[in-house]
Amino acid sequence: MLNFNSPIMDTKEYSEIKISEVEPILKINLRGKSRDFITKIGKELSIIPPTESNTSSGNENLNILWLGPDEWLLYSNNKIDLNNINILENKLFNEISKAKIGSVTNVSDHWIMINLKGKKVFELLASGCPFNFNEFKKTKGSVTQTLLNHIDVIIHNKNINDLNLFVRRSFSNHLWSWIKDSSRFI
Amino acid sequence: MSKNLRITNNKFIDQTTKISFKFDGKTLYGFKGDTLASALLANNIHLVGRSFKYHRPRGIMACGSEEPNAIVQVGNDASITEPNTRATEIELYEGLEASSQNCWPSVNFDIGAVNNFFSPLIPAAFYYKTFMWPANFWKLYEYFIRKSAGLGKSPTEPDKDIYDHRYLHCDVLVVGGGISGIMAAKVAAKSNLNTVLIDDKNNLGGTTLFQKNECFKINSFYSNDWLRKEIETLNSLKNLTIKTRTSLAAYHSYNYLLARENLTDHLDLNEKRDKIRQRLWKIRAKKVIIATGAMERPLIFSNNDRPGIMLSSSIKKYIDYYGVKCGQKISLFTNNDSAYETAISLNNSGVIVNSVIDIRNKTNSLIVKQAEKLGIKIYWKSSVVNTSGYKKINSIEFMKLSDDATTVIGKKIKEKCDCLGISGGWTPRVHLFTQSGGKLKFRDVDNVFLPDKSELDQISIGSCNGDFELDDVIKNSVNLTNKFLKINNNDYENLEIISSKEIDKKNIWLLPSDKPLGKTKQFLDFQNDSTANDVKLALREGFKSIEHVKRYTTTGMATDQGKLSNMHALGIIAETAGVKMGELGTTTFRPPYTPLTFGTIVGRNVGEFFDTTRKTPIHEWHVENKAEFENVGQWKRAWYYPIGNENMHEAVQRESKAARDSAGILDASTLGKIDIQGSDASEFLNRIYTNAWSKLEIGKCRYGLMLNEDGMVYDDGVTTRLSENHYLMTTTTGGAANVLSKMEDYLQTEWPELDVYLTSVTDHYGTVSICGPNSKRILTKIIPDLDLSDKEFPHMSFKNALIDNIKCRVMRISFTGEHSYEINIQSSYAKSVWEKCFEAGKEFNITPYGTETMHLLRAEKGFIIAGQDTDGTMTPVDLQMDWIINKKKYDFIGKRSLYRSDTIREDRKQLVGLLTDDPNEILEEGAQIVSETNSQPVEMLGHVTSSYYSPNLNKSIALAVVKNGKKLKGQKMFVPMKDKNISVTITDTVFLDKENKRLNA
Amino acid sequence: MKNKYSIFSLIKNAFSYHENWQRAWRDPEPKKEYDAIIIGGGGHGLATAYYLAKKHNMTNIAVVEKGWIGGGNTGRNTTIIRSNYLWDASAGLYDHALKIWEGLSQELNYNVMFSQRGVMNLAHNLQDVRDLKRRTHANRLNGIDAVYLNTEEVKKFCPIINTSPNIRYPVLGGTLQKRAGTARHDAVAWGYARGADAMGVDIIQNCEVKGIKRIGDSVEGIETTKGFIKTKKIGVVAAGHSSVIANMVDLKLPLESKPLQALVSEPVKPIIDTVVMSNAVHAYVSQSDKGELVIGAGTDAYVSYTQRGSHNVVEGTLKAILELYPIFSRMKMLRQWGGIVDICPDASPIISKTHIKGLYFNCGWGTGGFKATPGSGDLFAHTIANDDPHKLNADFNINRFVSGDLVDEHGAAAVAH
Amino acid sequence: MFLINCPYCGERDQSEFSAGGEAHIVRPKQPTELSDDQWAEFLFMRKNIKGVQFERWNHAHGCRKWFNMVRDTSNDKIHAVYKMGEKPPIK
Repeated sequence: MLNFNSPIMDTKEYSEIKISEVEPILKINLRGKSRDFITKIGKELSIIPPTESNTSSGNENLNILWLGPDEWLLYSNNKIDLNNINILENKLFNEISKAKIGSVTNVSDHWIMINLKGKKVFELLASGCPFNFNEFKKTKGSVTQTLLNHIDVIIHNKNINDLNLFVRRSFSNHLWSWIKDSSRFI
Repeated sequence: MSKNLRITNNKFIDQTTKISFKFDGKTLYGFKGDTLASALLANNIHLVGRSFKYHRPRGIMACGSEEPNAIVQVGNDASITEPNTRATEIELYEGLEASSQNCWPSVNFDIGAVNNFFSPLIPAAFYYKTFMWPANFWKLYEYFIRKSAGLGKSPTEPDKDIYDHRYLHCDVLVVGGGISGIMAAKVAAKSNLNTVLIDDKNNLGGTTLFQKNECFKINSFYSNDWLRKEIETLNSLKNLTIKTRTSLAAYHSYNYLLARENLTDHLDLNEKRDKIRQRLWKIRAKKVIIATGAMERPLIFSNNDRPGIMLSSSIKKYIDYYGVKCGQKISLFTNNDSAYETAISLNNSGVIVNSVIDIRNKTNSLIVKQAEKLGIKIYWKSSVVNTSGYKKINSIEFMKLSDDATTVIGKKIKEKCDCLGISGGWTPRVHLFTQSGGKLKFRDVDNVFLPDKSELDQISIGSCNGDFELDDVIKNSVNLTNKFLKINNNDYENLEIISSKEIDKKNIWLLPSDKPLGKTKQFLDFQNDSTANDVKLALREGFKSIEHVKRYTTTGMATDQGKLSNMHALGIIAETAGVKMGELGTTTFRPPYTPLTFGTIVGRNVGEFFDTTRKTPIHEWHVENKAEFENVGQWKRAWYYPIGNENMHEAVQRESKAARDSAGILDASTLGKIDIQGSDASEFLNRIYTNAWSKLEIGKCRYGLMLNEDGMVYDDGVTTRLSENHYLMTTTTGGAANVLSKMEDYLQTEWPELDVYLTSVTDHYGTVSICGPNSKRILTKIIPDLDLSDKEFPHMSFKNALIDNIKCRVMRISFTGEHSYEINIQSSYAKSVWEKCFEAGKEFNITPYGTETMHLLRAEKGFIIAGQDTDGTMTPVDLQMDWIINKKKYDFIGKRSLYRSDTIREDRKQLVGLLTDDPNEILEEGAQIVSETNSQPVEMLGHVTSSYYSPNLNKSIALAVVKNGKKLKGQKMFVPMKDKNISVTITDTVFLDKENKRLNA
Repeated sequence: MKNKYSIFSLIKNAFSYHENWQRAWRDPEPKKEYDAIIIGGGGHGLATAYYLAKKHNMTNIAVVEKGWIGGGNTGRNTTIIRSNYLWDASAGLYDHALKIWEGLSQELNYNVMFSQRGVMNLAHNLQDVRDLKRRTHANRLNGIDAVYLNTEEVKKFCPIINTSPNIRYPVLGGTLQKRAGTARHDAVAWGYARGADAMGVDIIQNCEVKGIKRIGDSVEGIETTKGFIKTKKIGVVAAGHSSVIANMVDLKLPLESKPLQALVSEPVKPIIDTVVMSNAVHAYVSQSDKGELVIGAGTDAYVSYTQRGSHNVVEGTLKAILELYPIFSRMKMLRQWGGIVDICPDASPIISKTHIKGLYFNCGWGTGGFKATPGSGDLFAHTIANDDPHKLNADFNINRFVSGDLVDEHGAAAVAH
Repeated sequence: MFLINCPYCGERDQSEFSAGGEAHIVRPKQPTELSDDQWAEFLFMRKNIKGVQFERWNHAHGCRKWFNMVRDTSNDKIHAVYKMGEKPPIK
């Protein structure tokens, strides 16, 4: 068997902040411009990709984050076994990419997901992120792509003071160090 | 502490907590709440520094950020010492050590003071006029000039403190916590606006906080008492954030402001540790209210720089706020009413006020009458003409002013004093307003520049907007705020305000003297030692613009950035040149408002966080196996893996040989990988790359070269056709982000009609590359069910496969010229696959190799590295890669540029191989190439781009670009080094296995 | 004749309380016509006028300046002077300038404080090393005094640099040009102005050019805020505003004008005795005679004429400064400012005729024009006087952007374009 | 630091964006038909306007979309943003 390796595999707690890397989960990048694409995704996943910017849609298993007018990130809430990922990826690929209405790319390992929880998570973010979270934090499900400590991130507001942050794997170790360092001072 | 200099009934200083500190090595005491300046004054120390040029004794002049003289070195430790710190802003703490600067051996006896005697020889800008001969002596002159210049000393060890950044977004930012700022913040916060109020002091209230005077009352309270109650109510406002010890440093466009919060500078030495010293707030405010107040102006007269000469309002703050008497017998010199407030305060605290010397004719404002009632002596229409006392003022001389105020007349009166308060009126602090791009207007009546037009959503209120009377301040601040925020708050309507009104205003920028101008010194810029005379000299010499005068005389360029001197410089220029001040304009106020510590600007982006470090999924293995790393952009790449005491050369020779003799393994995960899907994917690649893609079979790989629109090679890599409309592109490590963004650019802006989607998958895949004659055997062990026959899986093709049930893509491609495979597997399993390959390869002595060996191996085969063998001036034709240009294609990026008159020249620099006559001589990369060695200067034909000793060929090899190189094959050339000329021969670029036999071995 | 400046004249004038110094230059109203007009009273423009008068006998000329002389990039740069450029053409140009710098104070009788304290360029990655070695070899063969230093030699020449191998981008080596250094920027403008004025050149300040009059393919004169001035030859030396002038005659130049920022610290006693430039981590620093650390930041990527730039550029620069000089963390930024630099696609200047007769452009100096001031003025004067370039500036013609024969010096500037 | 209103994502800090130079310089459809002069015009020559300029920006660290901006280069004031392919809202 091949061993699974994650760059972080850690959880840390500070006063009012808890940070942890989340179990490997499915992440698929979806692209498409047409109405067909939206309908097809809706049909396959029973979730309509949001067309309103900076928002998300989802159910108990899956979330679709708006990344751009023709780009979404699909991710699962829970660890999904590999076979299921393959099946889902193949199904979507066949229905979307092969059908020439968009593209489907597995990015499960491209992104690392870090969960940030606690009353002071937004202070933590404010120590390295120029994004204005004033409205964001009030709106469950809101999504933003921005920079945190000069690193590209996607942030999904799951719940009150409960965020999922996506960072590219090769940057994740560095960002994790930085988050830990920042949390000392919040 | 001199007991008799402290008054005891003071509310702002904790006179129960005694603090010890050192100044110039001497242990002194102050109280909690003191600044270094107030504590020194309480110890009867005025002399704290020497001036920049003449080394004249200088004392504390002010009580805030405008202080020009009292700048000290704080701390002795080489890592935390801090130069040029204003004593007026240092909050006293236990263990503080400070010392005077720019003097030797001591502030009391300073050798440099000899400059004062030479001062007639060193007028403004004298240095432009001398030190020119002997011509090569400037270095020597400069050595001494430099030694005597500079103020404090830089630390010599790295800083131990931590700095931090924080972003803040608010509806309203109020800068300045004086009376107008407090009212504005309250009005805003009560209207449900998310409001932030900042002030650079340790508490709110500004000067009103200690204004206890019969002439300034609100609702029959003293103004200080009224304001204190207002401040207390602020705590209950939930939309309001208050930040004290926070000074606004810069106001940029789009209401982006930087503020520095001081978190530990005021703490005792042992409390500072492990805390953030300063935090830079990066504020984005929807609306900004500037309430930064005004600064008192000095007066410009002969010898106005002696220790003990202070701004009148500062003397007031020292007595009313710190409970410190700046002297026992104080004289005041003024052109306006505010000195009378000082006189009354001093009088109330039992300090003798000798007299108030006022350049105005007798005036009858409320406050003047109050002073007269207290029996304070006033000399109207008089002016100080000289002062005495070397290390501290001991007397002043004053005379009557003539009716036109151009000369002094009558008898000279001498008055003994130990302190002189001067007041030249008030300058609104418009610095932030102008930093933000706002334009100023000039108000003639009291010679002030005021905020006029601004592009940004902001207003100025209070005295920084030119309101100097209490009732105006209150009324206008609230009205302006209401209007600005489009609200209607009436909390401050119907206040009953008593406020003394200044009736008479008069200003003389340069006061007349009984001596010729050149004979005395009237200082404008106290720190830089520029005088009124210097300004006049500049004007005489034709320096007319304010910026010229400023630069020629250095007025306003000291660490206080001319806070006290700029207005007078302008005034004197205007007067001398006979122009109106408003027409002259001002100099530009540049950020920061007060000097800002580098560490604060940088925050925690130091050390580990200086720049992002990117790691491959196999990184830990390289670390465990003692790899040396190379920085490639932000990536850490394994460079070579030394065994034992091997140096780099030895390791690389071993790795290179192993890779060709048996098997090598390389972490290629850093290569950029872009997933391309869409029905026009092939057409897109046709336009992006120089070669054709439509006919590439599914399952095949192809090398592509990408040009810039100027025809020069930009990036390269192998792209694989995964299915009809699906490709996987690889890019160079360094080029990945740029290539993706460039392709997105073309796709979105030039070719939106193409149905193509690009998604980066660089981090999704780890790439394990195994090469060498045994690579096939190793791969068979790992993926037994994959048919690796040349027929089924030829060079430049790809297969989907499973390793332990995990999907992967295997490409048979080669950058070394060896039979070679790249396994792309999702990153989480990459390290495990690497280990598996390593394990399987052990019997074949599989050898991990790094980037250096990779470079060597590819050079043996003549493969280029974009960025090393190309430098932005090489076309594919120059690289002798004509074969990759599909001439039949209608267009591709950069095509047209290949046909310009210079790019079609046949004798351009072209990529060639080089062999040294001595096979053991390794050329230096970057060395130049010439065809003859006798002439001077010699024409350089090109340079060595890559050079190695090849252990597989047992000789040194090199790639180079040489003018007309294509036609010079076989020709002798020279590589001229500092100490020798190396003979070389131009060859083909392929040194090893020209027939590509090894690919299929 | 003007006052000659010397220690003796200072002593003499001290007796009269410095009341008798003459004007450094006159303040004339424009004449109706000149033989040539230079648009732009910065260092390059004033030097051009000076050499036109001095070497080409053209004294009936004027320099027109929108604001005050030396108020643009001349007075806003970090005053670094060096000639260690890669390509022959650039090396020729910049070393020509450096040679004039070496005698400029004496020539102008104005101390421009040219201080040959050396300029070091650092390498932080392997490609940097290759590039710097390549440049050093080329310099040596071109007779330019650059040498390559290893890390220890870098440390020895400037001990306060952090050469630890454990920093993020360790110093792997560097180059040193000892003849390089700094000069006093204002003095260069003032010295040339005074020199030119003494030969009869009219320096007209507060005179903004509003238009260029043409008859057929030749220039006829300029419209200014002080009226029309006739001339057959116009030399434009307007730096960041070059395109503004060019647009008046519908000429498009290969330029973008971008904000370049710089800053100084508070003055301290001597702490760094040379100029150090680092391309890869992007920091360059020297110390002025006054004691301020003079630090050059980078350019923003967008066009702007505001003389302001983005804060993140300054933050990025200081970050790099602290990486290389952690001892500077407690130093304080006293002043920051911006200039507008006109950047060519190949990071090399244009000193060239145009297709309009009598119209010449000297522009595109990007982030590094100060060092070339004397050479640029000299060669531009030659080009204007002879209607033909000097061999040293022949390669810097506008036509190179058509033919493709660029002089790519991106590696030479410490600013990433 | 500008505050830029991305036509897709809304107001964001300048650091999320990258500037792409003058807008509406259309890549010639038939480059081979052009003279060297004409090609150089496309490749290098710029108006470099002081005043209201049309330019390209990319929300590089956000939605990755390119868009156009109308900005006054003399005071950095942004007058409008609009999507690629749309007509400028301001003349």
